[in-house]
Amino acid sequence: MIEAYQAVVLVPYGSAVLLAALPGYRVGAIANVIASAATFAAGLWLLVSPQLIGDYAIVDEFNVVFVAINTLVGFTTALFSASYIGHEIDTGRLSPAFLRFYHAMFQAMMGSMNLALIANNIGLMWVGLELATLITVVMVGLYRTPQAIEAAWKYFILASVGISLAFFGTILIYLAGQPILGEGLPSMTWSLLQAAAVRMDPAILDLAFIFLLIGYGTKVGLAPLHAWLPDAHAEGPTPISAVLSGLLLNVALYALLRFKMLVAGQPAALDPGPIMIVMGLVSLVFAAFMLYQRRDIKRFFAYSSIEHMGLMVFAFGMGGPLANFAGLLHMAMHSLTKSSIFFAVGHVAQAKGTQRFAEIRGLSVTHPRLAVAFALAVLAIAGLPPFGVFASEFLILTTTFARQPWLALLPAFGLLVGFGALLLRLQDTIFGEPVGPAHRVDASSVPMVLHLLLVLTAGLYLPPMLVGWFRRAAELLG
Amino acid sequence: MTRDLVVQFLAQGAQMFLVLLLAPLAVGVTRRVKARLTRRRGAPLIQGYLDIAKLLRKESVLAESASWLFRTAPYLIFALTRVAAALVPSFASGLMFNWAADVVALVALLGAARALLALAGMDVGTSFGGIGSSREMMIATLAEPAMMLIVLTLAIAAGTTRLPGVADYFISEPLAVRVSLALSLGALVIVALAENARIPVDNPITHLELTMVHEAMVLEYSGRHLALIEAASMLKLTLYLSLLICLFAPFGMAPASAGLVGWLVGLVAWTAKLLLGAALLGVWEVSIAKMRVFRLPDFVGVAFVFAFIAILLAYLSSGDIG
Amino acid sequence: MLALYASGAALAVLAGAAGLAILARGALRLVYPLAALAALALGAVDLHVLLTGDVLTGSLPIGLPTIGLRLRLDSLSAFFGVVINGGVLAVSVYGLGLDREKDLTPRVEPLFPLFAAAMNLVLLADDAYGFLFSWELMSLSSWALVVARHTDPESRRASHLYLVMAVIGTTALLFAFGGLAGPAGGYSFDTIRAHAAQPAIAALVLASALIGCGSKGGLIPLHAWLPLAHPAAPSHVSALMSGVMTKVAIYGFVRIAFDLLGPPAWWWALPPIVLGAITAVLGLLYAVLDRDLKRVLAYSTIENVGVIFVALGLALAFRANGFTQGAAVALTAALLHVLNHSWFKSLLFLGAGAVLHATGRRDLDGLGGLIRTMPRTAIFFLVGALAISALPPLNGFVSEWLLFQSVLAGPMLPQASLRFAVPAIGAMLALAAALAAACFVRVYGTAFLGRPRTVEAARAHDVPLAQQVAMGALALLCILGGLLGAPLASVLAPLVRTFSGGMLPASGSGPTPFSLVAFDSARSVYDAAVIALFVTIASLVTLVVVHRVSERRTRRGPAWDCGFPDPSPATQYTASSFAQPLRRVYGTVVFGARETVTMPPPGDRSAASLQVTLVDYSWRAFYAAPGAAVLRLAERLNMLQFLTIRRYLVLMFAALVILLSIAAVTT
Amino acid sequence: MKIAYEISHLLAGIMLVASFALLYQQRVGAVINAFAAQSITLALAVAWAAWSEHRPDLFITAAIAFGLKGVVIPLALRRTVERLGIHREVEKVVGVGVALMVGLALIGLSQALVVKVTRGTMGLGRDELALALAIVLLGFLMMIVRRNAVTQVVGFMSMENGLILAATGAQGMPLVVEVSVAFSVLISLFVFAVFVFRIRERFDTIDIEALDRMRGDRR
Repeated sequence: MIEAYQAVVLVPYGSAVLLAALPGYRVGAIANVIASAATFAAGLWLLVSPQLIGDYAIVDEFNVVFVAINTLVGFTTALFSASYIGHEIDTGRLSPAFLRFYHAMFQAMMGSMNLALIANNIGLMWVGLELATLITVVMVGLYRTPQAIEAAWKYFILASVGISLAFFGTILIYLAGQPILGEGLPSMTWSLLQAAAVRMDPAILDLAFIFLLIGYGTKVGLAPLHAWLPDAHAEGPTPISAVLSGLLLNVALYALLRFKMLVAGQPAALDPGPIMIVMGLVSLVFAAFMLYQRRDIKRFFAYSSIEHMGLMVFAFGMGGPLANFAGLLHMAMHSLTKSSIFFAVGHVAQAKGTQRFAEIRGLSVTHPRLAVAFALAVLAIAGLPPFGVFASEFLILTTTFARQPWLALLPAFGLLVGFGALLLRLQDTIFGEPVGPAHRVDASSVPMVLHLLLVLTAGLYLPPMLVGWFRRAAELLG
Repeated sequence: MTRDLVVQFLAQGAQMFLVLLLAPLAVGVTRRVKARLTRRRGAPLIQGYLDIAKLLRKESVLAESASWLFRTAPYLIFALTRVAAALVPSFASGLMFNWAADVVALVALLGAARALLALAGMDVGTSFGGIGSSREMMIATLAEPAMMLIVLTLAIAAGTTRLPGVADYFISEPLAVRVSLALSLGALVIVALAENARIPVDNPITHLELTMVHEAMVLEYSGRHLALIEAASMLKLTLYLSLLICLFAPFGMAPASAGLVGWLVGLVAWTAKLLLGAALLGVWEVSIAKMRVFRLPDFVGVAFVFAFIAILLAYLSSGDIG
Repeated sequence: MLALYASGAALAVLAGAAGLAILARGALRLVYPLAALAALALGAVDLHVLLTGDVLTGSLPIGLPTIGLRLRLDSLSAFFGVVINGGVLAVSVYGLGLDREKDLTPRVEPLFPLFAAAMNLVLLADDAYGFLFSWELMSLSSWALVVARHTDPESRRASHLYLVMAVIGTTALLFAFGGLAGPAGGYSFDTIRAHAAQPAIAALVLASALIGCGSKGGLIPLHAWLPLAHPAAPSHVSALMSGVMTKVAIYGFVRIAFDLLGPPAWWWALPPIVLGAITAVLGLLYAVLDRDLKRVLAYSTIENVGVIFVALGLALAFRANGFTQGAAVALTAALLHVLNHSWFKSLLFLGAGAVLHATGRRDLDGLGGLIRTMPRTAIFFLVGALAISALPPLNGFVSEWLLFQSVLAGPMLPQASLRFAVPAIGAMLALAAALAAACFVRVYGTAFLGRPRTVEAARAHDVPLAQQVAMGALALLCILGGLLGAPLASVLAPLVRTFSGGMLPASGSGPTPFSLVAFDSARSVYDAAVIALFVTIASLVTLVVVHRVSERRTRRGPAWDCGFPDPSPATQYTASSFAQPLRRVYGTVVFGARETVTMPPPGDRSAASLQVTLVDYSWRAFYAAPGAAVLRLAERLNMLQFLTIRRYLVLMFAALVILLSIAAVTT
Repeated sequence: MKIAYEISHLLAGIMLVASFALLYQQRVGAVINAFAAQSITLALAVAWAAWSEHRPDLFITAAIAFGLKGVVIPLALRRTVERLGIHREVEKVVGVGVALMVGLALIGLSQALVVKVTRGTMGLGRDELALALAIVLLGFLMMIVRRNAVTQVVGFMSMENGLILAATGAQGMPLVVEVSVAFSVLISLFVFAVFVFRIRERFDTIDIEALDRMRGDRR
């Protein structure tokens, strides 16, 4: 009998193989949706199924939520891409063969991410994450335009270096654990390592954490390791941008947090908090300023993703139940909101036939409904009520101010600078006299609306179950 | 009890009537003094009465562009000034109406009259009306802060802003001659000159267009309306004179519960002081020239400085600071 | 409890109206009737609470986990609720008169009830999250209203600045509540009340609160958005923003400084007093020099907010020194001014809206003579103008009088800094009052009096009945509020006692029930009713007498104008020329005003020209400079987008090596 | 056991020297040779570890290291170089001297870091860890001080040699073989990419400076 945690990995991998075999992109698209739905079901099943700490897999409050979000966004993205990608065929940007490849890769990527999430083995986690990364590299290059190839190439090189560094960190963790837990599997099993952290050698842990921070931080998109992120978002297919921002960054951060917990378990070791605070703030402020000069709408929102990852890393660096809770909440809210933004951007790009801000004007005149949805999504990511991001930013800023008033000024400054840019772009795109063509949009708006509804609900009411998970996860994070 | 009330009421009525009655005389005195000092015979003392009577006899000519506001304003202005005048203790303090408002309200009432006059000046839509109104309002912005500081000094000294209270305080200790009070007296005099459009702020007898302030506002008025405006400005002058008197030379003023005799004494004293003040005004006006409009800030600024110093001194004399 | 349900229902109605209007264009016309009904209900509940003084509390399982959404309607929120819903009611009635085809747009109507609901929610909220949630919702909905005329780049600029400033303010409030709640995160207000903050934290909280509420209320230098945003919105919305939303800002400050922050220290008083006084004077100087009718009104809003902050500051000072009666006088002054300003500012903005609707113009120099073309509006506007100029016996003067009384009591304060601040403050307030009179004489004189300067002004017509009713009601309130100042004050007495510890002498202590008494009747009394009575009697008597004794005949003729009248309306004094003396006296100091006259040489027939240049220093310092700095920095950093892969690797390598060296040196 | 340790230690040392050679070499050909030498040394080290610690699976890793990185890839790179006709010197960002100085500093850094590790707390000798760390850092340095794609690929591969060394050194670490396989796949991708881009002529040179012309958002 297959278990839920196995299902979330095996279903996508299986369907990846299947999709690779399926001819005809329409069928493939539908199959992709079905497979993602199945994975989503498995994710929900995982939510209700009991916790487990096995040799290879772990299921605790910390990662069930991630798996749930992962599978959910995977599902909605599949929905979106099913209605969206056909357009790419029509415009001749993709050939059916590539689309087949795309669908297979999509499932493989989902599987790898889930693998990284539920892995109790730091090696396995590494493998899953890097697999997902490499697949997205290929996806980014899908359009095979010079820009796409270059973005993929940049992504590929930076990511590979990150991979290597992360692996070195993993080796070091093993080295730290091996004398206590003995040779072999145990000293790579996360749960055991966590328990033994106190007796580990602080110096090695320091070394390990630094390599892991740089390695996985590259995938989180922390400045100055972020360079691949904007181009990858801008040049890849829109559904992939949604998945990158909504999921891959989260999974990388998840890995980072696991190791933070580990290092924090050894008081003698370097305190990861301040390092994460600094890197988070750097990313946050830097990305906020970078928003002003953007001309490409997808690259714009890619930078906003960097900004928000920075905020999360800052929050987790602050630590403590409240900040961790807020960080987790922000993580969930951001992946939902940002993916919905990329869906909306996909619509906009179809409506105006361009990704350049300069050619997008007066949407509220030509496409009122789309304009409203887009505006709501952007305002949501900007941290305005009644959306969930407001709740998380409220918690982060208030608790920071309560603990270190002057430190709180920096994230606030970054967010405000970013907000100025967001609002400027929002107004320019949806207001004013419309320019350029106004095509009909045939992509489905269900995923976008669904995400917005979820974020809205979270802003008004957080279900106790969710709160419970987050709270205990926050305790685990210390 | 009721008899008391009746007496009080009569006293109040008498006061209002007397102020109205004496106002033109005061103006006449000022003009006469000025005439004599400039080697002219000058108009008779009762000229003020004659002017008003003449104006009342004439028909009033309204500009086509004049609205209802233009016609109603004179009555309101006159009424407001008159009520304000009734608030100032003249020959007796603590008359039945004096309590109804304090200095702040008094200033505000005059301000209301001024605003109405300025509006009336703009109503017809001529350039001169505009000049007058804008300058009048500008001068007010200079005068009111100084006035506020004077009131503050009084409040510090006498512990009240009700005129009867202040008057009683100064009656009760007549020797309360303090530097701060002298200074605020100077300030109040300057403010009074500004408020009543006297030299050097404004020249009441000029009709040289560009130097007019008050006259420019009322340029379009004629007949009964003009009569009311003139009467109002005379009242205002009297009001300020008796304000100065009641604040800085209250001796002889009858206290709240004085009998008929006391009132008569007070009346005589007040009339004398009033006319003396008017005469002094005349002397002042011949001894100084009218200023250019944009030198006024300096002139009224002096009042402001006086009043401010007065307050600081009041703090000192009232003892501890901080 | 029932009342709470009632208000909940009313809020639901508002939300429903919004929803309807979003869904169906036909439903747009339902918005204003529903909004009016809801406002009526809410106002009734608030009034009930204010009069009975009982406190309604409730909580909903939404909002932050474990805290939930706490609701509380005490006398303070009830009072502000009365203010707000009064405004909303008037504006909704005004909205009934809007032209269904032309004026009702899906960009305005759906957001109007949302805006109203958000403002009410701010008052109801009893926990930090709920408060800030609805606060920000208020900003958001009003932002959408400001940008309703989105094709106009100016209004886009205004709305951008507005929302950015609003979010800055909200961030400041986030800090304030963060400091109040403490690291434990006790976000509900009763938890906050339970423990007072340490002085250091209190200082930070107060500063943040001042920034947060000041930026919403338009405290200089946080004001710049207000004169841009308020006029940009449709006029009835401007009325709501200026007359009502600024009061929500005041509410926030009162709630934090008088309620949540615990017993005050005397120095808390200084920032609000000083900033408020500066704001009062500068706001009006801006106003008297501006030529746009609605912008003038917006600037005068800034002034009034400044005045209110001065009063609040004085109340804090008195209360901190245990001089509760002074605190009571100052607080009453503040609250009454909140009420009065909401009335006459709404009235004036509605009047401006009527003018705009009738003539299509907002520039004062393009109007004139409206007193004949739209007589009713002219009367209402006149009442508003006189009231806002703080002239007796209208309502503006009541609060002004009380404020002056509290200033006059200032010398009793022990702290030297406060005692020496007091005279300066008093002088500045007096200056502000005089400037207000000048400003509104100017506005009324150029817009309504004189002769029409343009065809539009000449062709103007009065507005529909509903709008006249709205304005008339407000004008009536301005008059009644002036006459019944004392009874109003005694209604507020319990509320004032709760938050200042003292109260005014009971309304019986004065000579008549209408006489307003500060401290005691021997010190200072103001009896509006009696004065008004005497003025009326006096003017009637004068009328009768004069008509009896004088020549009755009245002839219409051309204006005299010293003998050479000019029929052209261009010869009238314009708003700019009216402002000239004030510009010469004050503008040269405050705005570095310079006039350059270019006079053609004799014989040259070309026109002479007068150039006036003003410099807005606060804009330069607080807006232009930082904005430019951000953009410049953004440009500098932008090169990081265009590095080569190798350089990115260098960055990565540098990060790695730096961290490693940190690890190497730390033991 | 002593001797086993000495030998593995010696081999690791040789690898480090090879890294320095990589940094030092001027010509592409020589760089490739140096890399081949390093890879073969790695193969020996791994094989020795497999033999001395009786972990036969490691022989696979050794074989891969020898076959792929010792022979195939160097040859492939040679052919590429000949094709592209870049026999000229590789233009560097900094001079050899500076590069060597930085390299020494990096070794010092890795020493300083490892010294803090209390002796005997791990399966791997401290100095061996230090060597691996140094090799990794030197590889990274190699990637950023050279402008030419081939040399950058080489830098990456020597970095990865360091990783494999550490991994095999860590006694009983699972998945080493799999990972080494994964890495070789990754590397082949690298080389392949260079090839592909060359063949497709999407980029007129493989000089990375020119490779990213558009660099995002310039449009």
